[in-house]
Amino acid sequence: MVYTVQSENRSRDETLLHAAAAPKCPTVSTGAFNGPLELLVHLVNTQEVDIYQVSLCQVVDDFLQVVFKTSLDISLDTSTQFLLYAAILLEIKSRCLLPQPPSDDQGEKEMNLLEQRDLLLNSLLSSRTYARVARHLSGMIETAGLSLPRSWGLDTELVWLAPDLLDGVSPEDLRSIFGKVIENSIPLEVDLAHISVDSITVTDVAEELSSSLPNLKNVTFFEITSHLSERIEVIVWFLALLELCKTGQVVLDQGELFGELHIKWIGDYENG
Amino acid sequence: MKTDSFRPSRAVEARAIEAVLMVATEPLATQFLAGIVETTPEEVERICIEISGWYESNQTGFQLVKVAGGWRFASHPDMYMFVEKFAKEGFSTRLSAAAMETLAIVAYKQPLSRSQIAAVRGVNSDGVIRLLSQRGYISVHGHASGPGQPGLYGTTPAFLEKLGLNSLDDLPPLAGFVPGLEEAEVLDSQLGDSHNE
Amino acid sequence: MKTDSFRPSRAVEARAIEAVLMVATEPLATQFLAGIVETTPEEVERICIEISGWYESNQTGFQLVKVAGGWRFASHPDMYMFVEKFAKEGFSTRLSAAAMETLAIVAYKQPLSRSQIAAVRGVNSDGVIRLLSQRGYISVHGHASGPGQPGLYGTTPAFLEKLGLNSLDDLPPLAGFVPGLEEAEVLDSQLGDSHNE
Repeated sequence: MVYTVQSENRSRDETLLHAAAAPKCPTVSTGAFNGPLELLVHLVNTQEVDIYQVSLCQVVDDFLQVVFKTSLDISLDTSTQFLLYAAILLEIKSRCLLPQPPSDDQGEKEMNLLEQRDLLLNSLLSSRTYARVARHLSGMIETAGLSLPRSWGLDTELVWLAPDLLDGVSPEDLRSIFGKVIENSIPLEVDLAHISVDSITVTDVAEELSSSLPNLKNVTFFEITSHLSERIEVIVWFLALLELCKTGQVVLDQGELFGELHIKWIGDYENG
Repeated sequence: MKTDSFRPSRAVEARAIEAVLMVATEPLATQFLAGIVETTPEEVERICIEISGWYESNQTGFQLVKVAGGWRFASHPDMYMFVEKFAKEGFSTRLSAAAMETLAIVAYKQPLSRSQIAAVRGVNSDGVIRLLSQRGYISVHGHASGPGQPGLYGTTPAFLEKLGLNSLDDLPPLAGFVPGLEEAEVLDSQLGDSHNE
Repeated sequence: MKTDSFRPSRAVEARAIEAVLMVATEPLATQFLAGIVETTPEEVERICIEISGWYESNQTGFQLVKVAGGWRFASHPDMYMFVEKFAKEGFSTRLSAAAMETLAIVAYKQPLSRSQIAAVRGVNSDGVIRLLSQRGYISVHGHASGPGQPGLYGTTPAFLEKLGLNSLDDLPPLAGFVPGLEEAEVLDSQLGDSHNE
């Protein structure tokens, strides 16, 4: 994917910047967008692309530019919302890239297109409607929140009159309720377990190989990677090897498809 | 009702209602109060409206309000700043725009399933639904008959209380929020243009 | 004080005191109220006596009374029979979902403070904690060493008896919880952390 600097698109970037900054105001009147669908329309207007032909590269580029330009004052809410929009566009695009069932009837194609357009307009209108209702309900909650209910309860001397509340409650009930609470409890920390941080880089490995390979006469890829445990590490080592091959430091030879990959150092021996 | 016109001898039903509401922890339905004070629901309703007006005209720092189908005492909104100072912790955090949108959809279209909510919002809303369920504003009211029998969500009495509403009928009509014809036409033409390219 | 003599425009301090006492869940000391409404304790005392007399002369079903700990609203003794009836019949015979949740959390996580309970449930739980304490299912077992030295709640012998348990060790183990266990552990460590603060 090629990223191009788009100086001619300044005005569009500014629009996006503005749009990205808008949700920061406390009322969350997102201005330009009211949701993912609004973003689509926005892109259609500013990028002048067909809604089914959104350029992936463009979207990612726009997104990154917004992130970089506003990195100092962009809120987490805004940036995640934007990330969500970008992800939705990627999903739509990837769906478009899937082969469509063949249809030789031109009329039917056009009908489908019209239908899709109507559906889109429909959901756009309903998403705007609910965004507005939501803002109104927020106002109602705010007003209602100005008044707090009484929750004193029965006075202690009367409590004994009330039927026992634990009648029919078993320890097992308690356990399952506790389990449900814990399950529903919102984690106070963001779980990052699914994100793996690269501990090694291609550059690091290439450097390491440049010092170790000259001393090894003829080794195979399997041999030099046998101590690695993570698949991602093996991939990085392979990429580093390709890098060295590209710069003419090593020769790679593979006798047969999926066969053993032999590595021979032909570069400088400065480190040896 | 004038400040000074309240009958000097309060009816026993009115006093009983006040006494019971003072020790209640949740809104008490008119019907329920009628059973306790041994009178008709109509009479309870009349009394509650009357004493509620009496507090208002005497500018007490509390109100008698009807929410979620029942009556309860609450602090007067005018005194918010003092109550807030007193009960800082009690004020729940604001709901996000996404949560409010989901709540609005559930409120107006209930009962509906997760996937129906997602269809209206255009995005998966499971996380938000979980949050709203946990806060007790929505809950599963039943199950659809279709495959998998998905749970159908609806709003709870806590939702009504949160909004200060007596019943769902008091929600503002949706029609007032639907984009106008002009706006729809603009959107329509925007979509249309893109296609002709 | 005559029924009709209360000034038509109630002083803001009086209104504020009424509002705060209405939402309180325990008696509030004169000194404390003075801090909230920003006036002197003497003035609070004078206002409380005045409004208390006003309720009495207007024969409301509630009173403003001064007990050991401070001022509180209470149902009027004359209305005892209705409140008693409410206590017997009106109270739901089962614990609300909120109360069950809180009880389960206290049972498995004791000892823990109000704010720790609120953190697990995601909502303020003071009213429910009061109910459970009142019913004798939980009680304050000690105090945290942190700022404010909040009370730490635990279950009572009456709770164990009610559930037919010999000791807390007989609570069903949580190990069987496949889905929530990891989160429970995370939560556990977080609670532990906040404990050490």
